[in-house]
Amino acid sequence: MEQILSLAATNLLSPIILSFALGVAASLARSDLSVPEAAAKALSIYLLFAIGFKGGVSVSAHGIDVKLGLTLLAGVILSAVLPLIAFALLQVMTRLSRLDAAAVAAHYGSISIVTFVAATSVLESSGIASEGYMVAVAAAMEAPAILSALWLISRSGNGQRMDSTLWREILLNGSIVLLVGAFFIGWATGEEGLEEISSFVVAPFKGVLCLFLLDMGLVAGRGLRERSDVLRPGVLAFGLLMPVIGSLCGLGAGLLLGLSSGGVALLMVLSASASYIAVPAAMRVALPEANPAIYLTLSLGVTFPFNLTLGIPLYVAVATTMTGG
Amino acid sequence: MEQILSLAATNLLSPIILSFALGVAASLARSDLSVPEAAAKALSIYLLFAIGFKGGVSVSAHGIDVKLGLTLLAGVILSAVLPLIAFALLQVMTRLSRLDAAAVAAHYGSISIVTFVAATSVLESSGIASEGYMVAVAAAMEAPAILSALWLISRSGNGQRMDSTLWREILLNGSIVLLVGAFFIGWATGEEGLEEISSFVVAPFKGVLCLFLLDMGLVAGRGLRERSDVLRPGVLAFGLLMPVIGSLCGLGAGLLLGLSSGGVALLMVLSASASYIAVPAAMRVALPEANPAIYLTLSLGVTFPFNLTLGIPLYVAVATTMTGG
Amino acid sequence: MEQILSLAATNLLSPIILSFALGVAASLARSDLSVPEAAAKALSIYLLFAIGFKGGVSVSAHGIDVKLGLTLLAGVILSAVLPLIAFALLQVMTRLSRLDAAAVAAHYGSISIVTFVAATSVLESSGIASEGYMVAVAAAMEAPAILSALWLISRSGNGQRMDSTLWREILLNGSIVLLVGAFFIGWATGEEGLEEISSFVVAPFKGVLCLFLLDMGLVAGRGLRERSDVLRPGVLAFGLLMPVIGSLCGLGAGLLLGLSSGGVALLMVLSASASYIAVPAAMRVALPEANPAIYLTLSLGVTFPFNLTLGIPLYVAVATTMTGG
Amino acid sequence: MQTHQAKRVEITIEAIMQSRLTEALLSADVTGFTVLPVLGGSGRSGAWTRAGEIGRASGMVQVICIVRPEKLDKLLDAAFDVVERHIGVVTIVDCEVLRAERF
Amino acid sequence: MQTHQAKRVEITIEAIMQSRLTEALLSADVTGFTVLPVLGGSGRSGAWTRAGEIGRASGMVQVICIVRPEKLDKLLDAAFDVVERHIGVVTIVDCEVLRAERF
Amino acid sequence: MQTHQAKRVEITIEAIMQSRLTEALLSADVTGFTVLPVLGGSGRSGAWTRAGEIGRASGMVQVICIVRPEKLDKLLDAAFDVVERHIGVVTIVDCEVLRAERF
Ligand SMILES: Nc1ncnc2c1ncn2[C@@H]1O[C@H](COP(=O)(O)O)[C@@H](O)[C@H]1O
Ligand SMILES: Nc1ncnc2c1ncn2[C@@H]1O[C@H](COP(=O)(O)O)[C@@H](O)[C@H]1O
Ligand SMILES: Nc1ncnc2c1ncn2[C@@H]1O[C@H](COP(=O)(O)O)[C@@H](O)[C@H]1O
Ligand code: NA
Ligand code: NA
Ligand code: NA
Repeated sequence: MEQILSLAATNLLSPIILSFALGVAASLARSDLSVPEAAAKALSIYLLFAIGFKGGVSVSAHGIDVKLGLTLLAGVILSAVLPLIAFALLQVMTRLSRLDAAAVAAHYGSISIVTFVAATSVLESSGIASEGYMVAVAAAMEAPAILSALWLISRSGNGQRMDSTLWREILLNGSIVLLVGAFFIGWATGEEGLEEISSFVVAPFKGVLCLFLLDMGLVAGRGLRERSDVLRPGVLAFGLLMPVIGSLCGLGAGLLLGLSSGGVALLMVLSASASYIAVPAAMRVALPEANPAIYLTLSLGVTFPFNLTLGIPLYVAVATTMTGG
Repeated sequence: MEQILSLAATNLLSPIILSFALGVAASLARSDLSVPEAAAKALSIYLLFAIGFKGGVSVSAHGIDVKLGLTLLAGVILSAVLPLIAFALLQVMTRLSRLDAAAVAAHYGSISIVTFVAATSVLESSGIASEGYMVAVAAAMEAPAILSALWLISRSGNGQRMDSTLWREILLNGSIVLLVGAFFIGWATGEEGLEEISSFVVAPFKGVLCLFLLDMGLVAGRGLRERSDVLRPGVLAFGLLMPVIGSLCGLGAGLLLGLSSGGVALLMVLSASASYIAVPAAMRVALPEANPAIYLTLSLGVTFPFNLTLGIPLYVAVATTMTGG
Repeated sequence: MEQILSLAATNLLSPIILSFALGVAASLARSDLSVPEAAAKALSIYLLFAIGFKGGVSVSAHGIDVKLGLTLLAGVILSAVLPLIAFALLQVMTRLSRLDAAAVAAHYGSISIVTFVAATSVLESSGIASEGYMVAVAAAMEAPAILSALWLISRSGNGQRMDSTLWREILLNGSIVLLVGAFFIGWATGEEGLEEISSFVVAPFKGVLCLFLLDMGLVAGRGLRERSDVLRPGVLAFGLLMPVIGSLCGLGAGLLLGLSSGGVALLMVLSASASYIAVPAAMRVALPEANPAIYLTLSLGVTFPFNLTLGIPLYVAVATTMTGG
Repeated sequence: MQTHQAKRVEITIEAIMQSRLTEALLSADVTGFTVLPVLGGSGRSGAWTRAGEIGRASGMVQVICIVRPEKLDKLLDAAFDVVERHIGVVTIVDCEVLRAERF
Repeated sequence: MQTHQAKRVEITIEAIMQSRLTEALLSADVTGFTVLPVLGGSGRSGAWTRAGEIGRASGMVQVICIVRPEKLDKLLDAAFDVVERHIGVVTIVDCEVLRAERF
Repeated sequence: MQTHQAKRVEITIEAIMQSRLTEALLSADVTGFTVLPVLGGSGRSGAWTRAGEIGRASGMVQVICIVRPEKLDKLLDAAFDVVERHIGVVTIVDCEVLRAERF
């Protein structure tokens, strides 16, 4: 418990979290502070490239784990199953329509790569090692949740448009391609490659993350300011409860797989986090009648800040305790 | 005197100043070199974040000075009073209308954060210490000048629109919020936080400043090329004289407050510098009839380059001499 | 031979080349991965500034070589003569109209600065020194080729518009001004200036190059996907043969001038590379009837990747062998 | 396809005045509009381009409102109040729309 | 100067639907169009701005097609199929064009 | 509110030709215009998008001029000279303007 609290305190006072808080505060105060769209996208390209590359280098250093395949499979299953749990929970806790509930559920099966990045940086500061291939697992967990949600909807007789174009858009969306591509580049070039570009991908990483989270805070705060009316008590409670449930599923899977304590923590983080880029885009195409205000506010305005501030230290503490790490 | 000259020479031959000169030259030669708007804004976000953060870290290291409050107050007073001096001077030296004169005056009471940043980098190279909270003083000096200028206009019976929205826009403009926010983040996380992100906020700082000043040079040069007809002799002379007068006011205040030599120099720089972002925006809303060509060309095309090249070394030399530093 | 192969292998497995390959692959797979226009332009500003600056610093360290003037002259002549060779070759190898052939020829006389940058980074990794003023030679080789191509067209009686505005646009285009300007800044500030900003212009350089080449790969791949129908066998063969011929001309000139092995390699690279920014823009104005799909696909989709992957190691190996380096 | 008569109003105005304009529109019951970025322009107060600016003071935007004809006058009154003292241009074009129930 | 009658159709639609719209246009033999960026807007589904978005889900674009009058109906049918279930606005304006052979 | 008849001319043209076009406009006494960015498009010379470009050769912009009806012919002549050999589209729409003294 003490460990959790101290980790949480350190986490809360890191420049990374405070930058996010600054963004939220600026938005709520209606400041015109904003990060240009192109700059925000450039920062995310940097983060995806760096995290993928470093994951690949780490795999090249430690060799492929026999667990790689199993962990990928576990990720896919988690991503597919979590929406079912989320959907059931939403039916019980909220009065959302089946359509809105299915759309929200898709977000919670999928993942938030920034939450993952923030977690890796906490692990690093605490000196806790993790499997390099977890970035590949993150990529694998993006899409299956969408399929589950659409299946939920089709069962209830609602039509939806799931064409091959959309499949390509989801599976080859820029974030996945960049993350996986950088992972393979890191794997292929190894420590030598890392040496060449480490003053780009390693040294300034945390600082870039600060600015990116500043922007995330601005967007999340703006969403809360403008759309917080969708956050009825039941919906809000779901946004705080679901990540905890997700993390427990991730914990179970991680322990079964025998991952390192860092690996378990990251699988918990992935399961606990909710998408706010890939899945909303897919939902706009496939379920345009679902209300974006609900899923965006929940995912970006509630679950993301919860994971960033309290969730990550909690998951890390639980993972290290349970793995005896 | 020798010291001034040598400092000026070093300053003039630094990559930072030469980058600005390159920008001016490229614009005057009508090259199509340009920095994309989003990139320029991203650079300024970086600079504000870094300078605010480092200021906060320095305060956390040296503890709060009893002088913090007094210096903030002095800054506010300087910002409010300098427009009155500027306005009187403009009435004497130029034939600008009262409206244009008041608009120009507002700019000279407020500050240019890039001039401030350039000055801190000169101080650093020369190994002269300064109070970390000077960035907070910079933030405090942005707005009061606008109030003074509007008061000047309302006295002469001219109507103007100063609504609460405008007040919020001025006080919570992105630059102020980011600067002050980063200052508090730096203060809260201290040396430990700095260590985490120093390879982002410290190492590449001067290089980023070069690119930013390249862009400033491009914009300033373009303004000079297109709008230099507003620079009648009297107006031009004002643009060179006013910063010197401002710096003397800053010198007086700094000595009275007993600031360090670096602190005195920075207060001189703040008083000498003129706004070209926050105040022009406020003037477009509150005094749309005032001619932007005049105040933008003066502030960005005359006073900014003067301070950057000759002003800063002069102010630093005077400050170190007068404080016996 | 062995040396070539090993250099080629190292080159092919560097993060830089793999990033380019990732971009091409993502485009061909129709992923929506893209680098925002403003970010790509910002990266190119960084690269031009850094490469120019470092070239200037190196000149300031080693003093001006008596060969500087001669090498510049050689560059201008190469740029002017290569289009004539290219044009003749196109007449023989392809069925392009005279107009299209002249437009393509202009591209091959001019240069690709990114190919040059990639080559300097290969030289650096291999510890091969080169003349710092080669960046000035690169700048000098941008424009003459355009004149030659327009002369070819005017001979065949075709009208074209070559006004003074276009001349200014070509000679003072942003890339040239920035490259040459940064070169002079580096020269003026020397090692001292480099120290000030080396953690900006040196440390992250290769990493930035990776992201830039990722974007180049995306654009090149997109061009290949959409416009590869213009790549008739003859045209394609030209795109692979011409760089080799160009490099041989560069080799001859470099040996005559007595450049260092690195300098010879860079002159080969410049002669072998084809423009895809400055020349296409000039062609759109002066020869709007020429088909951009042909020259863009050839230059960016064929010759650029060829040089990047196989050309550079080949040229470096030949240059070191021939200079006995 | 069934279409309906409407008016398309395009207002080019300084970016800094955008929020004031859209608030005025809302207060005139105009709840639908689209904002386009503007790269540059020229008028009585001279030429400008986005590349030549620092900060947000002088950039412009274009606000497009599609309204039923009977709402036009109220819209123009509201817009005029805001653009009156500022630089900017207002044009009105007759148009047809699909899905008229939206306007 | 000789001009010709044409129709100018402007479709404001979610960016994520752009490729679907342009494919529908192509399949209706509309091969010419221009896409403009949109900074923000407001409508029945609320207000949004590009600065307030993460990712590409909710940004919008404006697609402009100039067509001969006789092609209009086919174009509108094709466009309607795409915008039907989505947010978005379609306006049609009478215009004149130079170089009519291009349309 | 009092409005006046005018013509709204929209010229879509390669970015590299923009300065030549606006100079031609100025020489035809057209001193007011607004330039909008263009994200992409499609026409007889194929499709392009801003994301798929390096450099400035093939990007496009849209130049909008609002003029009094009697100035239209001179404007079109000037514009045609520039667009003639280049890709690009010119449309003309009847519109009404506020504050006619500005045009
Ligand atoms: N006749 C016009 N046609 C199109 N846009 C115009 C016109 N006049 C002015 N503008 C736009 O409105 C801005 C301000 O115009 P002005 O108030 O005349 O300086 C210009 O920068 C243009 O963007
Ligand atoms: N009356 C209107 N005039 C102009 N643009 C509109 C109008 N109504 C809606 N829009 C645009 O279409 C988007 C979606 O509208 P809606 O479907 O009503 O939420 C808005 O964000 C606006 O960009
Ligand atoms: N019918 C059209 N409607 C709207 N824009 C068009 C049309 N035709 C061409 N364009 C625009 O003009 C550009 C060049 O057209 P083109 O000269 O036909 O290749 C295209 O990329 C479009 O942006
Ligand atoms: Na999840
Ligand atoms: Na001041
Ligand atoms: Na060449």
